[in-house]
Amino acid sequence: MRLEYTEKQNKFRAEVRAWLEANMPKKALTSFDTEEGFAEHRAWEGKLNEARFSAVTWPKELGGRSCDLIEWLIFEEEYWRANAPLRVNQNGIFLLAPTLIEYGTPEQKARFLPRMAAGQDIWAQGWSEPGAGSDMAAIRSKAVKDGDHYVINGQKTWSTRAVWADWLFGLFRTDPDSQRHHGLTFILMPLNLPGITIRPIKQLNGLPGFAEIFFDDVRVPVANRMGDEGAGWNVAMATAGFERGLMLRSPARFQQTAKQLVDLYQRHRDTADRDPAIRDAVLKSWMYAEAYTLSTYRTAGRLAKGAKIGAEASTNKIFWSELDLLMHETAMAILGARAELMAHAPDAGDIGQWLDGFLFAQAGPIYAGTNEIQRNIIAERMLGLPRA
Amino acid sequence: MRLEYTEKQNKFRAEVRAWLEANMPKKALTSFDTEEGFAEHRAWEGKLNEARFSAVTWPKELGGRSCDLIEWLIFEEEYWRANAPLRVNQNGIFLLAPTLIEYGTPEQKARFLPRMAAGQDIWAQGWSEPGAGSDMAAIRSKAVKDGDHYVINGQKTWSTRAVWADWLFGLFRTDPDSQRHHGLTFILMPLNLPGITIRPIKQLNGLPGFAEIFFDDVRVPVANRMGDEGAGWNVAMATAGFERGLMLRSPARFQQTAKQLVDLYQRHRDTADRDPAIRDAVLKSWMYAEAYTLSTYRTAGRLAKGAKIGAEASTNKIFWSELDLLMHETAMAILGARAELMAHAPDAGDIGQWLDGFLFAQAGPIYAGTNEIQRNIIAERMLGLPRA
Amino acid sequence: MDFTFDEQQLAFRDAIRKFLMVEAAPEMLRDIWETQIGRSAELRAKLADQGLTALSVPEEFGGIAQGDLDWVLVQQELGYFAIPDSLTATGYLAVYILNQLPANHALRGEWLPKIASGEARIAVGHPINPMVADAKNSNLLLLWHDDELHAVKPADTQLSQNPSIDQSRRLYKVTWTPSAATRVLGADAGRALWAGVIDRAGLAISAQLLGLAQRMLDLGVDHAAQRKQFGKPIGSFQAVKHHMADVAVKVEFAEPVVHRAAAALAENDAKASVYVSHARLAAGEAALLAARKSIQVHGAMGYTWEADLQMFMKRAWALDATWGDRTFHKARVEAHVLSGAALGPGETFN
Amino acid sequence: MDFTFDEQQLAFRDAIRKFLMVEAAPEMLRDIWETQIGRSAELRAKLADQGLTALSVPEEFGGIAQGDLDWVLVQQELGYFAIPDSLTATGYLAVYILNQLPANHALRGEWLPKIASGEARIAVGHPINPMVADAKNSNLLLLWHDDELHAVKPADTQLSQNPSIDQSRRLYKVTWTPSAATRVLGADAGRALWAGVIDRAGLAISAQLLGLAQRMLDLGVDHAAQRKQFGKPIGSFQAVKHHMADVAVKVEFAEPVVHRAAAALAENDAKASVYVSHARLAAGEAALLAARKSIQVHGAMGYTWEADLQMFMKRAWALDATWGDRTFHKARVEAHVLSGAALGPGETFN
Repeated sequence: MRLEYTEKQNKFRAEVRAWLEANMPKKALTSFDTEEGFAEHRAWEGKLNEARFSAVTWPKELGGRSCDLIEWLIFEEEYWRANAPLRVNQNGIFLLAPTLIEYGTPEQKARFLPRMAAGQDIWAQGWSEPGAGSDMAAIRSKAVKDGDHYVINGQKTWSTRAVWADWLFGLFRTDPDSQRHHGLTFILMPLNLPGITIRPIKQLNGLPGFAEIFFDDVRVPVANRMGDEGAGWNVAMATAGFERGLMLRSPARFQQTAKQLVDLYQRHRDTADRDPAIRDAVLKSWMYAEAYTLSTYRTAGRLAKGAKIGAEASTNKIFWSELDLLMHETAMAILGARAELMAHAPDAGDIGQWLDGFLFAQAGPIYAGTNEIQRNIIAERMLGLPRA
Repeated sequence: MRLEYTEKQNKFRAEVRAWLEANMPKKALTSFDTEEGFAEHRAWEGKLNEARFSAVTWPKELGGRSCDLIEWLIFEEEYWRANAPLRVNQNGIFLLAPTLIEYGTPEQKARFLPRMAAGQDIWAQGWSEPGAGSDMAAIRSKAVKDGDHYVINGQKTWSTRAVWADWLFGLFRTDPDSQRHHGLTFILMPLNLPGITIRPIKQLNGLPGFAEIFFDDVRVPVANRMGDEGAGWNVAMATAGFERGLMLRSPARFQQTAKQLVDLYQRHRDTADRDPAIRDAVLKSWMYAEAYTLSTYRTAGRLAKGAKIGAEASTNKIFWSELDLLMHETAMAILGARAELMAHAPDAGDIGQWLDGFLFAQAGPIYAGTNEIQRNIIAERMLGLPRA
Repeated sequence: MDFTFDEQQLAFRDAIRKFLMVEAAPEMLRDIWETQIGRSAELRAKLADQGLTALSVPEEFGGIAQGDLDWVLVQQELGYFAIPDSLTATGYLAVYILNQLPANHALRGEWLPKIASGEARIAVGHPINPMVADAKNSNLLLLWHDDELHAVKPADTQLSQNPSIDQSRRLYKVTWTPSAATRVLGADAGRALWAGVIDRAGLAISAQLLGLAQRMLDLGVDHAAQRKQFGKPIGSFQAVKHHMADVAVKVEFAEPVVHRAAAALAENDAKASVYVSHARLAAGEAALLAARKSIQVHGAMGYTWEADLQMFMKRAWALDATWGDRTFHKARVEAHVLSGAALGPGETFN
Repeated sequence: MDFTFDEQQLAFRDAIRKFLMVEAAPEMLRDIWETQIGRSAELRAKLADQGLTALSVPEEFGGIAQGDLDWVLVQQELGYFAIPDSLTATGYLAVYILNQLPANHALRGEWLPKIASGEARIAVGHPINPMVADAKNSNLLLLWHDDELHAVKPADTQLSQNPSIDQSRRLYKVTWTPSAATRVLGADAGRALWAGVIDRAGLAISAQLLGLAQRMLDLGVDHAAQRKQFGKPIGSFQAVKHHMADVAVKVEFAEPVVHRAAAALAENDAKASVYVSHARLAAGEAALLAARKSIQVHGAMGYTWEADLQMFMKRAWALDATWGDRTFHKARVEAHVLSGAALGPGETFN
């Protein structure tokens, strides 16, 4: 155990910090759940890519820096510390790319990854369906082979940022007689194909953060299949594992929120200290964010030594989502009567983005597998309790 | 709505207060989970009875004062306020008696109630069996009719204070072919009958607070049956309803604990305020104890207007058991390093009975139907959610 | 000692509930959210027909002269149906203020009849709130200034709108100049008056939070009973059942606290302020838990604008911090509990 | 940057675990609980055979000169098996104290070999604890007095036993008279020494609490998998599963905090005290939750003396408040978090 960064790691941190200081957008970007904001964020992805900062863990030859997990954590720490923009292409870079790199053909990698890294293709995911939310294996959307194409019919929903995204990756049932996890195939397609209809879904803050996607005889080349026909579930699970795992919710994000919460509390102690629960929650927030960080460094060390991510994916999901709620609920309590004001309210004072963060935190225990599902997984797979 | 006591109610309160001041044991009684303590508490029941204070809600002609629920609450408030002894016969007076008064024959009432009120007969209950805890309907102990007797074989467990009790009331299966709730009969018997073996069970604090009871061809006169043969479940449910309901956990008990917690906190603020969670828990304790009291007064008012106790039994059980835990966990946190000391430790200082109360509070969410069972009942019967 | 409402109070509550069930469907709320001013003259007229605007107006001014206990039951219904109207500020708070003025005070004769008829909207401003709700869409503003009471015409103020996440709330920063002409009460009389206003606003909000909690619980239960996953209704899963049961317990034990606060205000109990703050904390805890658990049970659906739940969650989040946030009310409870006042068995109704 | 233990540390931990699994079954713990003195010479000899008494004794005195990182893994096992022995006070704390003395100090030569061999038991007393554990059954007492360090023979003290709910703990109020003869270190050197003792005791207790939490979780899971109600194992009910899963999450995220504290002490990190207090709070939270959830899952069985669970719960409840209770450790964390020190991303290892 050696809890010091190497020279190389410190140099990398310094490089990231310097680049961000020089290149951070002068003013905060508009929300990427708006059309203009989406374009701003796409441009930012391009700028990151010019410095090879958009996908640092990818192999050099694919546009990355072949960073190991420690370097990735360092990058994330600097990125969040700088309050840099949210990653509009995170579904592509953090969810699809690792799967593409593992299962994709050389042609597919060459075709998709560079444009993804540059933000030329923004990716949305097509997992959930109206009848298949927590129960992903209940997928019914069909893909029928017709020569060198699949003909796709059905519906996906809760597809994040699909309103303005360019491409979709998802699971479709290629074997009409198959049940549950069998007979599913992992398919990639542009969202501008004939027969695709996208219906935006307004989220709590009124912005169309996700969408329903309808498929009516949509023809997709077989070449857009990833992995074997019928092997989609295993391919997807690799992605789902990553989604719930390390990549998508790096500790730095929560450390930055915890730091901002401490600052907010310090500015408002005169009122906040009238409720002792607030100070206790502020201290817990720092401790939990620190614990999540330490746990992630430990996981990174274990992975470096050849271990595999197991139930950590589920314990992480529960821990960060409940921490995120705690921090934002506490910020709302500190802001008191001003907490309800929209960020652009003229007399809002120092409320910052807490309200929007609070709304988003509500989704944490729900998406990427509800926390109830995660607890089942922990109980059954990690603790070995019997299935119901 | 009129939240003032009547003249009559105030006079009753004054009478109870005066009697307790004059008659409270000079020194705290020994725990009734010891033989000598059991005898001390039995004697105290007799003393209460001489003043007609042992069962104030019973009809006058049966040894009570025909108190209504408001007067009962007043009695309890004065009783707990005075730190009077725990009721060694509460299973008889609060659980069996209401059922006996409703279902018992005139002979049974005359035979059992006066001796119960006087503490001459202390009652234990025989509900649970090794295979029938939360699932009470899984009872297997048999009672076979043989002339004017039932011959009883089987085993009961978790029978509170059965080690030194005189009588037992419980459910036995009289129809060998019956399932679940059917074919059960409610039977009363002295614990000194031939064929009865009592094995004490040591609880967390090391004292034999409950016992296993083994029945080997125990002959009980049919006259000791309460209600019809096979009707035992309904008879018992009336008791179970009371157990989870108003009688057994009167609000005064928790108000007294909350008051003692506030006093403890005030004495130790110099250290306790180093953890803001403590002050918050102290304030919550007072608020919850107050809420439980107000809710009980409301229930009393509704019952007086002819309403029936419904799911309140389950919401009460959850609320008081979690409140009791909160208060005792908080007291332990305030006492810090001294919290682990037994009450008789020579250098224990002002730790009082908090440790024993903390241990007992652990049982709250478990006995009389676990809180998990209670939540199921609330969800299914009160909210109408579908059974699994 | 009787902790129950009388038949007539419950009958009135039931009538209001039936009325709102028909007249205040979620679709109507959405329509009003979308409007410029966020208020509906039509809805206001219907509320007036039900006698709600006249509830505590004295009979001589066309009212029905009811009190805090009647209001508390009505407020629970206003919360349950998330009624977007300045009824509480106008019919409860402004009327309370006007009722405290000398019997012959001109403002009473001028405004009480218009309030009773439903025609007048009055906004009430106190620095405990950074904004004044409905300041724009009102005929009169009753404003705090150094503990004084001032009556100000909207035309004599500058208003800047501050949008809330709850679009049914229309909040304005009010800039105005106090003068002898606007002063209604001096600081000495004003201090007591404003204390009474804060407590009644607190009671109204407690009751609305309770109604909101019940509504969010009902929405969660309905969704759980209908939505299927893994081949059965999610409401048959124990985790979902227990989420909903936890909310039911909080609601069950918050309601009597709110009702006691109403009784204390009605009887001018010296501890009324403490009981109101206790009610705020208990009802707020129930409402915040109901929001969290109900959205969890709704799943992704609960995170959408389309699901009705969002309107009730946002109302709950916003109301919980108005007319005194949790820190304000917890401090008032703490001051009592740690004051050395008699606590414990037998002290609850002293 | 490498947040993992090396092979040799893990191998030693595994060996100790295997050994304790065989030698420290619950039945043995019960036997030792019942004894007069609460300690077993036989068990102590076996612990010594494993090298545990010599773990941080310098090689010149017959030890194996390991450090805090090795101890933390051992302490988790001592917690998991609830070992009733004064090993921690003797082999970790007393050795730490003696190692701080000048190399040629007589106490070192006199006691370190006897500690390494397992023959000596040493009790350590500091006013942060009202009692001194094992004061009676020890060959030497190392005691605090006005920040000085004193070495006292048990014969020169009066001891009054104070029973704990955890019968494996033997606590004594110690009355004694400091003198020049007993003084080992003055206040200036003593102050730093005692700070190091409190942090190492805190680390040992954090690790034991973590082990206890894991043990209570395992006991709860075992019971839930076997105990049947309503015709199936209660472990198949979602409510029970989620109770256990909640504990697993707490344990998962407390362990790295404890390990970081160990590394910080090993490297004399300036923030080590803060990290130890964080570890105490995280491990304590996990242990208290594990106790509550495990007894809940055990049902009435968990409330009995017969169920093994009680020994581990009582140990957890007791340890959580020794060598600084939660208020002490939370205050130390607060002092850091609110000090204006750099927090946030990138600061964790600075």
